[in-house]
Order: sequence, then structure tokens, then C-alpha cells
Amino acid sequence: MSRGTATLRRVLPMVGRRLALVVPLLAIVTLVAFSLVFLIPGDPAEKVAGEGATVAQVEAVRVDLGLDRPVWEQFGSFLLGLAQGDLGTSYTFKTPVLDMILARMPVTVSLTVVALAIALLIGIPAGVLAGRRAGRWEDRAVTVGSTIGLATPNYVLGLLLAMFFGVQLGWLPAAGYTPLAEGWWAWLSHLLLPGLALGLVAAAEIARQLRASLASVLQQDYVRTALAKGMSSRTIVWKHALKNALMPVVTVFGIQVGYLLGGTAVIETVFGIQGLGDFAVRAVLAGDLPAIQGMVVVTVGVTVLASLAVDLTYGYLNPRGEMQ
Amino acid sequence: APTDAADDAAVDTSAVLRYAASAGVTSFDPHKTRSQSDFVLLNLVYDRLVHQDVDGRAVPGLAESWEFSDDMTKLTFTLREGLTFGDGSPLDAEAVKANIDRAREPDSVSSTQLLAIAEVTAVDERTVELTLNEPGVHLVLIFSDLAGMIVNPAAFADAESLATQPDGLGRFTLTSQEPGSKYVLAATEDYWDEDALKLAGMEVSVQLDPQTNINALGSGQFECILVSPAMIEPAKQVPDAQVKARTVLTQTVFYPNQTKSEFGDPRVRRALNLAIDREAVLQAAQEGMGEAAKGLFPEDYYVPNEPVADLVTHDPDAARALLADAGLADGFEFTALTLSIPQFVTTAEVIKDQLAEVGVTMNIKALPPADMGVNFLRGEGDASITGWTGRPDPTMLFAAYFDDASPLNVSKAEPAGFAEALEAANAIEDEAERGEALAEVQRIVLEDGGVVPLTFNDVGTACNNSVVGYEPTVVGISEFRGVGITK
Amino acid sequence: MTSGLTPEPVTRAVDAVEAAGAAPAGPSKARRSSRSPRREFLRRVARPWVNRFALAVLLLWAFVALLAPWLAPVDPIAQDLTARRLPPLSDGHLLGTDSLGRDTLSRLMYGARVAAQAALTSVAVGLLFGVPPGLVAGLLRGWWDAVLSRVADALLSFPPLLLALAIVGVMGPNLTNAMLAIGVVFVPRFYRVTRAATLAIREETYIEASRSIGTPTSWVLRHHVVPNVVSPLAVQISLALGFAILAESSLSFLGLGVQPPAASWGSMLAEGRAAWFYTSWPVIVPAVTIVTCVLACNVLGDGIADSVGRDAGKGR
Amino acid sequence: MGETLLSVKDLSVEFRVGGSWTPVVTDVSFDVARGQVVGLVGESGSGKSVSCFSVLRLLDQRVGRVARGSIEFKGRDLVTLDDRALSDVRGNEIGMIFQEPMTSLNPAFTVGMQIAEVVRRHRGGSRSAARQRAVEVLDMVGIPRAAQRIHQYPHEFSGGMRQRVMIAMALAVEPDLLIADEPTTALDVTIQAQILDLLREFAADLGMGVALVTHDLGVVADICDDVVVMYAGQVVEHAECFDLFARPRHPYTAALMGSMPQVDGRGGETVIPGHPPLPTEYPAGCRFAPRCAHVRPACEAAPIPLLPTVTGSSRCIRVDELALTPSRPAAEVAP
Amino acid sequence: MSTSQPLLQVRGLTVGYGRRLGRSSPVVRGIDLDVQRGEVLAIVGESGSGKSTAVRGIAQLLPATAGTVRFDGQDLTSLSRRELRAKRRDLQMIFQDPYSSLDPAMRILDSVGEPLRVHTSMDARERRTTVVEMLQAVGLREEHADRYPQEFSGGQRQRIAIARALILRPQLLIADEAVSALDVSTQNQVLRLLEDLIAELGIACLFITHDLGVVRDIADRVAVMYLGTVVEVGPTDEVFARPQHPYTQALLSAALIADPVVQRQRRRTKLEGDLPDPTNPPAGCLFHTRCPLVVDRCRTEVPLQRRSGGADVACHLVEPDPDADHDPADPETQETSA
Ligand SMILES: Nc1ncnc2c1ncn2[C@@H]1O[C@H](COP(=O)(O)OP(=O)(O)OP(=O)(O)O)[C@@H](O)[C@H]1O
Ligand SMILES: Nc1ncnc2c1ncn2[C@@H]1O[C@H](COP(=O)(O)OP(=O)(O)OP(=O)(O)O)[C@@H](O)[C@H]1O
Ligand SMILES: [Mg+2]
Ligand SMILES: [Mg+2]
Ligand code: NI
Repeated sequence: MSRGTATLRRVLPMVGRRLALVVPLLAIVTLVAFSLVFLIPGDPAEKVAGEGATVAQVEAVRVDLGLDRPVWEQFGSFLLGLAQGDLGTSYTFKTPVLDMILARMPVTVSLTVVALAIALLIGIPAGVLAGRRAGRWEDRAVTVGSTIGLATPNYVLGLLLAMFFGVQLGWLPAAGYTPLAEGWWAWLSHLLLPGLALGLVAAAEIARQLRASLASVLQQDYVRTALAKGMSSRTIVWKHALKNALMPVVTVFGIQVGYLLGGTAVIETVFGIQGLGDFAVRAVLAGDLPAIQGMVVVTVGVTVLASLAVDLTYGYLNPRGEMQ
Repeated sequence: APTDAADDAAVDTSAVLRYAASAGVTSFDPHKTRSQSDFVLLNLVYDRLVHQDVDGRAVPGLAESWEFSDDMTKLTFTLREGLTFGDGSPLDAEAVKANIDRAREPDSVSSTQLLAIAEVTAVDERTVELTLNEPGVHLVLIFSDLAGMIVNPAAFADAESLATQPDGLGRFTLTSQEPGSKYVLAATEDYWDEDALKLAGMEVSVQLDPQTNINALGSGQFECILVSPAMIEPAKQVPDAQVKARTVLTQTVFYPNQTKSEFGDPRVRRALNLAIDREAVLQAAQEGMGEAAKGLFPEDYYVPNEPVADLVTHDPDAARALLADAGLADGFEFTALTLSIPQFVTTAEVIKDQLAEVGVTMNIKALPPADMGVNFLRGEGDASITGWTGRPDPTMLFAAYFDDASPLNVSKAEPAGFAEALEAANAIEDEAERGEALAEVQRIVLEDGGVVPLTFNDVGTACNNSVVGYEPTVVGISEFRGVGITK
Repeated sequence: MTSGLTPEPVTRAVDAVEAAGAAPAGPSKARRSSRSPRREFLRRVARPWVNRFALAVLLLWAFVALLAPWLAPVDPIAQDLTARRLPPLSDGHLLGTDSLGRDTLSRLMYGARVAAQAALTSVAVGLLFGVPPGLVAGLLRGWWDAVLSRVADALLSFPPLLLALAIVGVMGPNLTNAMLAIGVVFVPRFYRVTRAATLAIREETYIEASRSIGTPTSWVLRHHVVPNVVSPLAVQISLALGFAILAESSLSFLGLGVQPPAASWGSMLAEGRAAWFYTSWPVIVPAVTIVTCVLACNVLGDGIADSVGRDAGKGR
Repeated sequence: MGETLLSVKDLSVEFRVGGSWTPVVTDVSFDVARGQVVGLVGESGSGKSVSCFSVLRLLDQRVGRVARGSIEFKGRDLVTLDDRALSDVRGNEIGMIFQEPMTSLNPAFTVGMQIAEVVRRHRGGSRSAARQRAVEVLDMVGIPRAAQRIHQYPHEFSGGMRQRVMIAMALAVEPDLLIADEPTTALDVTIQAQILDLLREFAADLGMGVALVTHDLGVVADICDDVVVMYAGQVVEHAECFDLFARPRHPYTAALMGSMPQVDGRGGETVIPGHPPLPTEYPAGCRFAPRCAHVRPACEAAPIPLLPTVTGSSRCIRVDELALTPSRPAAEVAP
Repeated sequence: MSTSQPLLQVRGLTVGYGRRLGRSSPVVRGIDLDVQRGEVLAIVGESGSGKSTAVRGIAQLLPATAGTVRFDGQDLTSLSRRELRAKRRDLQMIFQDPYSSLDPAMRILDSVGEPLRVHTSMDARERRTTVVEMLQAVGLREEHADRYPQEFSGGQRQRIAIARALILRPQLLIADEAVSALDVSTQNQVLRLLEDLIAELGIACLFITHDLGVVRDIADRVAVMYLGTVVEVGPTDEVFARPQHPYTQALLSAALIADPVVQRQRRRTKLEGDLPDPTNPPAGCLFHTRCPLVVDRCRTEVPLQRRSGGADVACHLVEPDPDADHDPADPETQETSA
């Protein structure tokens, strides 16, 4: 039995169990998403028909949207559509919601990836530094920085970054998005500022968590064992301690994915990036129910996938194979 | 024609203009769309029978010319020759008839504007004759709006795909889109009006946030951005960019629902007209960019405001007297809906403050644009503080809000003598004379206190210096005719 | 065997102990008087100056929120179009004015009411719907736990701001809906903390000890579980207050929170942003306020977590 | 006995308690020679672990420091050795095993990797050679199917097995000295017996010196050659094993023996009143005086020096006049 | 009621921990125990042998899957919740961990007084008096009543736990490793206190420990547990002097005596390997995998308890006394003899 297969043997049943949990979870999520219908005050058909529509026009719209059918039937077709990858048609833009979401997906995925990369690139070294030097000035600096970072609304951060680096200094574009196909720098340069605005908060959280867990891991008996074995402190920190210390951080990371996705709503608006967050705000402002529902289902799906990935990482890091 | 026409030699005909607009397209079907703001994009892909110059006067579009019969019972359009749709089918009288008939169907957004038409006949290949059942001078400019957009009749069969895929004769064709946020357009080859098209294409992005637009213009993401009054000053500070804006027909109004609160009494409505200091609103909400309303039309428009000068002015004492007269010396309380857009919120806040001076308490409820109008028309709120977009012909405005048959007329009430006065005005072709007649309609409306005009907006575009040929229009919608980008 | 309730003297045992010289006077570290763990805990929280400072900031804002009508120098919605966008320290306006000439300080004070209201209501919603199920799931385990935890997981996989956005988007923008929406975000989080704490406490020997003398479950819950769940919850509540303030300001920033002309810190920011090109004060003042306030909540949360122990403050 | 490997002299260790440095261990001295098992006994908090950790400088330097004394290992003073050289001594010439087998192994790495790591660190060689060595030593400490078990993680081992893994890890590079901090305290008696047998074997066969920390006089009686009894941070008695049990020369040692119930029925009759003092409240004179049945006013007057005895020393001023005797078997017990 | 009727009579008690999916795996398998009034019975065994589980089963803190627990003439397993709660006042417990067995949020007064609040109708003042008297009985002072557990050392906490367990004058005290966590000198203090108190009050005691020295010190009789079963039970002196079960022998031989002269001459019965997984035990005699004396029969046949030399031993190799007239495993015999 090699180590690789051993790891696989450990992780695979976890994936199975995890997937088994995902099914009821998604069921509840779809139910919640669908129930948004009931929260709407007033008549969605009227809204869709638009300002100044006649009664006949409203009725036509109602039939058109299937809002005249009984609720359970609507839910049935909602589920059926979902099963076939159909999220319905946007009220406002008369376009399949899925198409609209898919078109914007690369944008938000790019933004989130850049933000996460920034979060990791800043968060992990900062957290390690602080955890290693717990109680010293490096630790204090990181702690103060991350605490302030966590308290700063990302839109304020975005605003300041855009004004300063985008407009004042003109170093980076203050708005917009360019697909990766048009060159990686064009792509990245557009995402750096919003990515920073989003990622710094996540970096702060990661640094904080890592600091705390590393500091406590470094107090563990097995670190003392490693020291007594004659291991160098670099090996101890980056190998022995970090693998253990990353466990809670990985969980935090998973949660951050959700926060980042939510954060895109504001950041994309501030940076004029037309991704999913921007789409969500538009859908909300327009009261475009299918779009809102679609957004909810898709983002939750992404979050669930992210947490699945987190669990797998967790499984790798933690041989006990427990889930959080 | 554009005044500072671009020097052809300097213009880069392979350039693409990136423009930040404020709204996307809800439907590419001009007859079935429900949103006035769709016009911005639709006019790029559809030509209309009649076009407008920057001052809002009718100029030939797909129709080379038009004329009324002497007795005002017939309007005849002569079509431009040799134009074909994308599938090769020609632009002929039958096609135009099919379009107008479709625009008159009850579920069309323009149907109420076209009630004057009794029948449409295709006389020959190039001649379309409209039989009218009432005077129809206003129809000419109505055909420069959504109603005049000509769609390939072949597309009517599949209305659903028309909603997302335009099929017209405009300057541009849609090559790709992210509905609601981005539209990529390519210039039509051999477009009939060479002077109007100097670009290889346009990219229209829909931005939610005006602030972002200025940042983006500054850091070079757009060539042009739409600017609203409050953004004009800031936009002027963007280096290497210039703002071209003018006072347009688009206005902010206070529109009471006469069936609610105390607004059934015309004295109360007139009192509100007198209670408001429009100059203050202009300063606070629009940074002074625009005009304080003296009527339903801006100062230099052909409809004179003098006849209503005493109705639309700031006179709190007179307002209080009127209220006392109506038995409301102690004031009253009501709720106004407004759009959750900073300019409107500020307007509402200022008005709330001013009404308090005459003892009237106004509560504000700000709603997103998608909800506000619908909710107001359903009967929520007692009044709305909203924007009325500029319409090519004054008749369209009057008919929309004061004709008791209009769905936009929230009170379903019509001032006495309104219909007659409007019909009279629509029988006059001469602009100055017609202006006088329309002023009479305006007097009837404001005497009744049907609306409280507040301010006119300065609207236009901020473009970077490479953009030439842009002129703001009085209607307030940028058509980008003749705009180019220098090499 | 005697079954009387009056205790018999157990003298021999006492003698034995006394003879053995045991019974030291309490712990060797001499303490003057004995503090309850709650008091001891609060004392520990209040010891570091940052925590005290954070507490002071929050109390100050709570005080301001409570007494805004009396403290505010002028009416927060009173306009003065002749005094627009004054910088701080202008005549009569300590923190300047906004685009309508309204006093920023007064608006900030009334904004504190909105923030406090939003934070308290949403946390209350979260506690009301999160804590009891958490106790039930943690104490009873089994089916209850399985079902409730699945629901919580589902709620938890909604990105928080997005969930709030969706609820507000559908139900319409106003402060009540915004607060409810944020409260819904807290429900699964409070549930998890409560459940985890309950599960941990459930395993404590003192629970078994209490059951072994024949106490009913409701007694155990009231006297042993709830008091010990309070501290880990306190951490969460503190962090949640901070998040609620942030979330409310975000929603108000997007125009989905309070209705004008009422002031909220988020809407002040949005208004200030529109005036950014004229002056930056209307942005800076509310931004700094939000940051310090949230900072105070987070610092306090960390402080409580440190005092509770290493593992209590997880799950943010 | 062979040459002296480790010589701890007058070791004093301080900890930072509430901002000031408090001495926790004072003037501890002992020697360990090749093949010798030296026991350090004492109650919880008496400073046994602290003394051991000081040898390899494993104390957290932010809270603890060696204030005085020297720790000579094969002629080098470990207190002043530079970090690089010290880490070459750690795990290589001096191996260490700890009290808590459950937490002393890194849960995130396989057992094999953790053993191989120390081999590669100090002996170099290929990965597979190191792994081979890991299998060997695991086999040596009596773990069945060692070749398979090196792929397992610590949590898959029982407490006794983990302690054996720890021993294997310490022995993988055949150190000259093994410091074992209460290696059997957390284990059952049957497992304890196995571990003690292992240690005995290695001390005898490899000529390894062992410093064995324990609080259990039974363990001392079973395996130690020399015994150091600690109380409140001090060495109170130092003696050869048989001599210590035959005739304890410090009241604390005697009381300890008398208070531990034994399977043969002896012990348990002495109750030592009170409890050991905390470092912050060490008495000025004899630290055991407040609990001592033989206390005299002179005991509390001034610090008591270590006084020489036949096989060692005792920190009691009445060492010569007191005739302390351990209890005798009270009942029959299976042999 | 006859005097020979034991206070506690456990027959065939089987206890396990419920698994998530409804499957309960027994950890304690069909044990029989008797505790007479005023007697101290010790249970010894290695870690994981099921001592605590057995006690939890006896105290009805875990549901028994089989067997009966007769306490003072009543079968606890058949009582309703309410009846059981009332019965608990006569059956009190002390736990191993002095640090987690007292609620940190409760004053000592409330912790020690909790049994009074549950089982009596005393008012606050009476309760206080009672608690203070009891605290004094365990060597603490009145002012300690208003403190919190954190302020006490392990030994003091264990005294508090004893006070709490004895405040209702129970008939049976169950002490689960009550002194294991304490330091040598403290352990002996608490042990002596406990011994005096139970003697004074005439309480029977079920004393769980893994320390054979302590067993010899305090217990009248001892039961040795291995892998969830009782392998040998008998008078302490008898079992220690002449252990009959190979496991008992091994256990005793592994115990160290603090006297090098004696200790280094003792023979050690070496046990190989660890305790098998208690939820998946070997067939036949549970000890056969580690038994040095194993014979074929052990691998298949479960040995029954037999009386031999004053003890009851579950081993095939032990010859029963010829005059042993009853089988303690059979409740019928027990009942009829009474
Ligand atoms: N990190 C530390 N900070 C402060 N004091 C400490 C620290 N570590 C140990 N001490 C103190 O040093 C003294 C000796 O502790 P040490 O761990 O050496 O005792 P020990 O004899 O090993 O006890 P045990 O049998 O419990 O392991 C104790 O009083 C303890 O309180
Ligand atoms: N709550 C529990 N859930 C599942 N299994 C348990 C639980 N508690 C104990 N066990 C298992 O039951 C078996 C017996 O445990 P028990 O605690 O009764 O042993 P013990 O003899 O008291 O040991 P120790 O001396 O360590 O206290 C062990 O294998 C243990 O793993
Ligand atoms: Mg120690
Ligand atoms: Mg136990
Ligand atoms: Ni009887």
C-alpha cells in the first residue's frame, strides 16, 4: 500500500459522504430559492408588464410567465427546468437566465480567483509571520492591520483604490474588464484593483486565523518533539506546523469564497465590472425574479463546490478524516 | 447635420467607440418593448421613417419626404429608394405598412400614440398613405420615435427572437451582447447616409454607477460616457476629456395622484406649484446644471411658457392662501414615491423641506426604477417625484399624462377642454403657430394643477478629446450620428 | 439506615482531615473575595486597554444612538442650501455639511440609531431562530440534529450579502427588510455555535454528574447548559454586531436600506460619494465612523474569545 | 558504570510569572553515565520536566530561561552552545521521549515519515534507506507488521503503541543519552511493564544513558540505578536506588513512600498534609518544612544546603539524627 | 428482607454506545456484580476495559441493552423516569476528572446544594446550612461555599465532589476513578477522607480504579474487568494473594512495588499486544489473544464464572471448588437462596 492510495482511500469515502450531504442541501436551497416567489409583495406580472400596461397586457404576461398556474405546478416546472439546466427566462431581458449567468461567469470567476490569490499571497505569509513571532511587534503589526482590514467595508476600500491608483496616479484601470483572451496583462490589470478591494479583507481574515492557529500549533507537544529531533525551525514552521495550522484556515477559506461572491455585488458595481455580482444587483433592482432565483441557485452551487474542495483539502491535511 | 463636422481625413474609420450608457435593452422589438430607455440602443440598429436634428426638428429618415393633405385627413410618406434588409428583402411600402399596423396593435407600446391613424395604405412601392381620423401633425415626430422604427417584416413571425435579435436598417448591426450589460455593434456596410456613420462599430456598456463612469473615462475604458447633471462638473475635471451637454426636454416633475390624499382639489395642486422654489432644487439636486422649470418646456423651446408664468412660480404666501381656501390651513400629510437615484432622492428631500414651509408634510419612499412607476400606477403613494423623458413631440407628453385614456395617467382624469385644445394644436403645421396652440394646452393642464414641473436637466456626453462630431440633442438622447474618432 | 434530612455530624471525618492538617484556606494564590465566573470573565475581557477602548467606543455610540434626539446639535434633515458641503470645523457644523447643507454630525448621530437598530434587531432575529434549535440539536442529537443541521448548512451556503440582497430585492427595500435579511444570515451561524457549545458541554462530566443525581433535562438545560453557552455566543454576537453594521451600510449604500431623508451611515457614504468630486469629507466621515465602530465590535469579539479560550470564537 | 555523559550542575531555571522572573527550579545537579538509568522523582510541579527540557533548551524562551548553572554533555556546555550545533545534538546524541504519547506525535504525518525524517536529518541517506530504518526500529520496539504500519497516522495507534513509536524515533539514530519524561504515566500497568523492559534493554545493550523522569516510586524501584528526588524545584535527596529505599534520608522521601499504597498492602498509612507550594510562594528555609512531621525551628530559618550521605546527599539538616524507615509489606501478594 | 440480600445486584448487564445508524455495539457484556451494604467493591481493569461504561449502565446514565440492576430491591432498568429520578438520591457518584465534574458557572454552594434542590424541599437557608456542614465534613470551610470551582485545586475539588455525593446520605456511592487524577500526596488525603466517611455513614461503595495499590488499600472485594467482562471477582486479599485468572495474574505481576529488593525479584507475566477493539472482540474467551496459557478450548468456548477459593473466576483452566453449590451468574439461584 503506497501513501498515495492510502490518502485516496481515506479521502474517497469522505467525498461520497459529502456528496450524500449535498443532495438534501441543494434540495433545501432550491426550495428556498423558489420560495422567494412568496416574498414578493404585489404582482410580478404587473411589474414585468411594465409601467402603463393595460389589464389585458398584464394578463397576457401572467399567462406567458406561467404565473396563473397553481404554485405546486410552478415549483414542479421550476425543478424540472433546473434538472435540465434551465433557470428560466429573465423578466426584464427576455433571455434565458442561465445564458446570462454563464456569459458573466468568467468575469466573476476571474475576479474571485484574483481576489483569492491576493488573499492567499498576502494572508499566508502575514499569518505565518505573526504566528511565528506571536507577541512581538511583527505580530502586533499584522494583528492591527488585519483587524482594521476586517472592519473596512470593501466598497470603501474599492472607492479609495479606484480614486488613488486608478484616477489620481493612473497606474491601473479604475473600471471595466477585459477577457483573458485579449492578453493576460490587460486581464490582470483590470482585476488588480477590484481584486485588492475584495481580497484584502479575505487576506485579513486568513492572516488572523493562520496566526491564531499557528501560534497554538507551535505550542503543541509535537512541535516540541520535532525540536527535540533536531529539526530546523524553518522545517518545523513550514512543514510540521503549517500543515496542521492550515486546517482551520482552509475552513475559513471556504467561508471566504461565499463572502467574496457576496462582496462582488458591491465591488463590481463600484468598478463597473459586468459580472455576476453586478448582475445580482441589477436583478434585485429590477425585481427580476427568475434572475434572482438563478443567481441564488448558481452562487450556492459554486459555494457548495468550493466547500467540497475545502473538505477534500481538509481531508488531505487531516488524516483523521473528520469533517468540520 | 452636425455643426463641428469631423474632418474626414483625420477620422479613423476603423475605430470602435466605447460608450457607457445607463440602461440596457429590455427588448429589440421596437413595437413590443415596454421601456422608453430602450430607444438609445434601438436607434443604433433601427432607422426610423423620420429622423431628428439636434434641435428636435424632423428631418428625412427612411422616408425622403412627407406631406399632409390640405384638409389634414391624409399623411403621405415617400420612401428612400434602394434600401434592403439583411435578408435582401427591399424596404417598400408594404413593409412600412406592416410595421405601422403592427405598431398600432393594442399590445404595442406606441398604439396609444397612433390613435389618429384610421388606416394605412401602400399606394405604390415607395408611397405609404395614412388616413387620419383627426389632425395629425404630431405623427411626424412620433414616427421619429419607437413607432417609426422599421423592422424587417420577416422577423414578425418569430417575435420572441426579435426581442433579442434586432433586424432593421440602422447604422449598426448587433454582433454580440450580454443582455443588460454589454452590446457590441458593427457598422453597417454601405449605409445610406455616409455623413452619419464614421465608426467601425460601437460597444455600449451599461453602467450602474455614474461615479464609476467618470473613473473609467479617466482611466481610458470608454471614449464617451453619458453624463447626468450632477456628473457634469466632475466630468469636466477629467483630463483630456470634454463635456458636451445642453438643457434637454427631460424633466423632473412632481406628479400627484388626484384620487388620493388631498389632491382631488385643484386648489391644493395649484398651491403645490406655488410652494416650490425650483431654483433651490436645481442647485441642490443638479448642481445648477439645467433649468428651473417655468412650464413644461425649457426656455428656448418653441412652446412659450409666458402664459403659465403666474402658475409656475415660487410664492409661498399665495400657496398658503390657496391651501387655506381649500380648508387646509393646517396643512396635510402625504407620501411621495421617488426613484432610488441620488438626483431624485435629493430632489424629494429638498421638496419635502420646502413643503414643510407651507405646512404640508411629505413622506418619501424611494424605490428602484423598475418598481416605482408600476407601484405608483397601481395606487401606491399619493404622488411621485419622477423623471419624464424628453419626447420628440409635445403632444406625446400631454397625451401620455393627461389624456384620461392613457395608462400612464394615474388619476384617469382629464382637464376640461384639454382634448379640444390638443386637437387644434395638431392641426397646425407651422411651428410658431403650433407653439402658441400648444401653450394653450399647457395652460389648461397647469391651471388644473395636473403636474408640478420642477427642473429640466442638462444631459449630454463626456467624451475624450479624440471624439469628434458629437452634439447633444434637445430631446436628450444621444444618437451619435456623424460621430468619429480621430486617428 | 437513617433517612432523615438533618445531617448527622460527621465528626470523625472532620477530625481525620484536621489531623491530617488539610483544608488549606482556598487556593494557594490568596484572593480577597470570590468572583463569579461571569464577573471574572468580564474582568478579563476588560483588562487589555484595546478591549476597554473598544467597549468605550461601542458604549459611546450606543449612548449617542439612544440620545440622538437630545444630543444632535440640529435637526438631521434640516437643509441649508446656502451652506452645502462645508468642511469639518465650519461655523456651527463640527463635522461639516453634506450636499444639502445638512449637519453631518447630527446625521451621524441619527445614523447611529439606524446602525444600532439594524444591528440589534438582526442579532435578535439570529438569536431567536438560531439559539433554541442549536440547544435542541446539541442536547438531543439524533434526528433533530440531522434535520436542523442540514437546514443550517443550506442557509450557510448562501453567500451572506447575496442572501440579504435577494431578500431585500424581493421583499422591497426598507430598513425592516434589510434587518430581517441580515438576521437570516446570522441564524445558521448562531445555530452552529450554540450546537457546538452544547455538544461540548454535553460531554462535560458536570452534566453527567448533574444527571446522576436525578435532575430533569429542563433543569440541566437551564442551570448548566445555557450559562455555559453564553460566553462562546458572546463572541459571535459581538462579531455579528460588527457584521450587521457593515451589512446594513452596504445595503444602504446600494440604496436598499433606510429611506431618505433619514440618515444611515451607508446612505451617507453613498451620498457623499456622489459629491466626491467636490469634497471628500462626506465620504471620509461616515467611512471612518463605520470602520471604527466595526473595528470596536471585532476587537471586543476577539477580546471575549481570548477570555473564553482558544476554541470559542470559531466559525465566523 | 561507564563514563559520565551528562553532568548537570547547579541548574536554576526561571519563568516569567506576571511580568517578573520567578525561579522555578533551583540548584539542580545530577549526572548520567553510559548504561546508567537515573531516576528523577517528585510530585507534579516539582520541576522534573523543566529540568529535562533545559538540557536540550526546549523551554519557550519567551517565558522560561536558564538563569544559572551548566549542563555539560560529553564535555560541551549545552547552555552556551550555538543553535546550529545544538540542533545537531538534539535527536542525534540525545534523544527525548515525552509524557503525553497522544499529543507528542504530529497528527498530520505518517509515523514512518516522522521516524525517517530524523534519520535523514542526522544520518543523511536516501528516502528509502531512511524508511527502511524506520521499519527496523519499529520492529525493534515490538510493533507488529512494521512495514505496513509506517504508512499509518498516529491516530491509528493506541497510546502504548504511540509511546513505542516515540521510543523508536528517539532510538533510530542510536543516541548516547535518552531523556524520558514520564514515558509511562499515561499508560496502563501492563503496557508500562513493556515500555520499562524496552528501556532497560536499550540501556544495557546499547550502553545508553537514561534520565528517567517519573512520579512513581515503583518505576524507580524497578529500573533505576541512581535516584534524584525533587520537591518544589529542588533536589531534596540523591541516592543509589537500593540505598534510597532501604533507608530514605529525607523526610519527604520517606513520607512519599509511606503515602503510596502498594499492592502488597504497605503504604497508604502516611498522610502528607497540605500540598506543594507554588514557585511564587516557596518558603525561605526548607521548602518541605510546612508539611514535615519532623520540622524544627531551624528548618525554616535559612535555605538548607545539600548534605552528603553515604551514597548521595540530602537536603535535610536533621539527616544524621532522623532514623527514617520505609514501611514493610503488610499482606501477601502473588510473586 | 433478608440481610444477605445485596444492596446492589447486577445481573447480565450489557451496555453499549449507540452509533449514528442505530447499531449499538456493546462495550460491556453481561456482567454480574453484587455489592453488600457497607462494603467497598473495587473494579479494576485496563483503560478501555469498560469500567466507566459499566458504571454508567448501573447508574442508568446509559440504557442497558440487557440485564437487570437491582438496587435496594428494585430493578432500576424497569423504573419510569420519574421513579428513577427519585431513586437516584440513594445512589450517588463521583467522577474522575476533578476539573470538569463541577460546573464552572456555579458556586460551590449551588453545586453541592443541587441534590438538595432536586430531592428535598429545603429553603435556601436550610440548604446553606446543610451544605456548609457537609463542606466542613470534607475539610473545607464555610467561606468556600461562595467560591467557584476554578479557585480550587484538584484535591479540593474532589473533596467538593465527595461532599456533593454524600450530602443526601445515599446508600451507595459510585466513585469512578475518584483519585486517579490526583497527585501522590493528595491522592492519599482524599482516599483517607473517603474511607472515613463511608465507614462513618455505613455507605456501600463501588470504587473504580486502575491502580492496584489503591484497590488493596481500600476495597473489601475486587472485580477485575477485561474487555467488558468481569474475569475474576473475590475478596481483595484472596485475589491479590492468589490470583487465579491469567489476566489477573498478569495484571498483578505488572504492578510495581516501591521496593527494589522485592520488585527486582518478582516474576513478570508478559502480556503481548494491546487490548483488542472492544466493539469487535475475539471469539471464545476474550482474553485468549493475549493469554500466555491459552489452550484450544479458549478460542471457541466462552468460559463461565466458577467459584474457586473464595473468588469467582471466568477461566477454563480454573477448577471450580467441589462444594460450590451455586452459580452466581444465575439469578434464580440467588433469589431462592435469599
Ligand atoms: N510555561 C511555564 N510558565 C510558567 N511556569 C511554568 C511553565 N512551565 C512550568 N512551569 C512551572 O514550573 C514548575 C515545574 O513544572 P514541571 O513541568 O517541571 O513539573 P513536573 O515535575 O514535570 O510536573 P508533572 O509531574 O506534572 O509533569 C511548576 O510549578 C510549573 O507551574
Ligand atoms: N461516549 C462513547 N461513545 C462510544 N464509545 C465509547 C464512549 N465512551 C467510551 N467508549 C468506548 O467504550 C470502551 C470502554 O470505555 P470505558 O470508558 O468504559 O473504559 P474504562 O475502563 O472506563 O477506561 P478508562 O480507564 O480509560 O476510563 C472503550 O473502547 C471506549 O472507546
Ligand atoms: Mg512533567
Ligand atoms: Mg473510565
Ligand atoms: Ni431476603
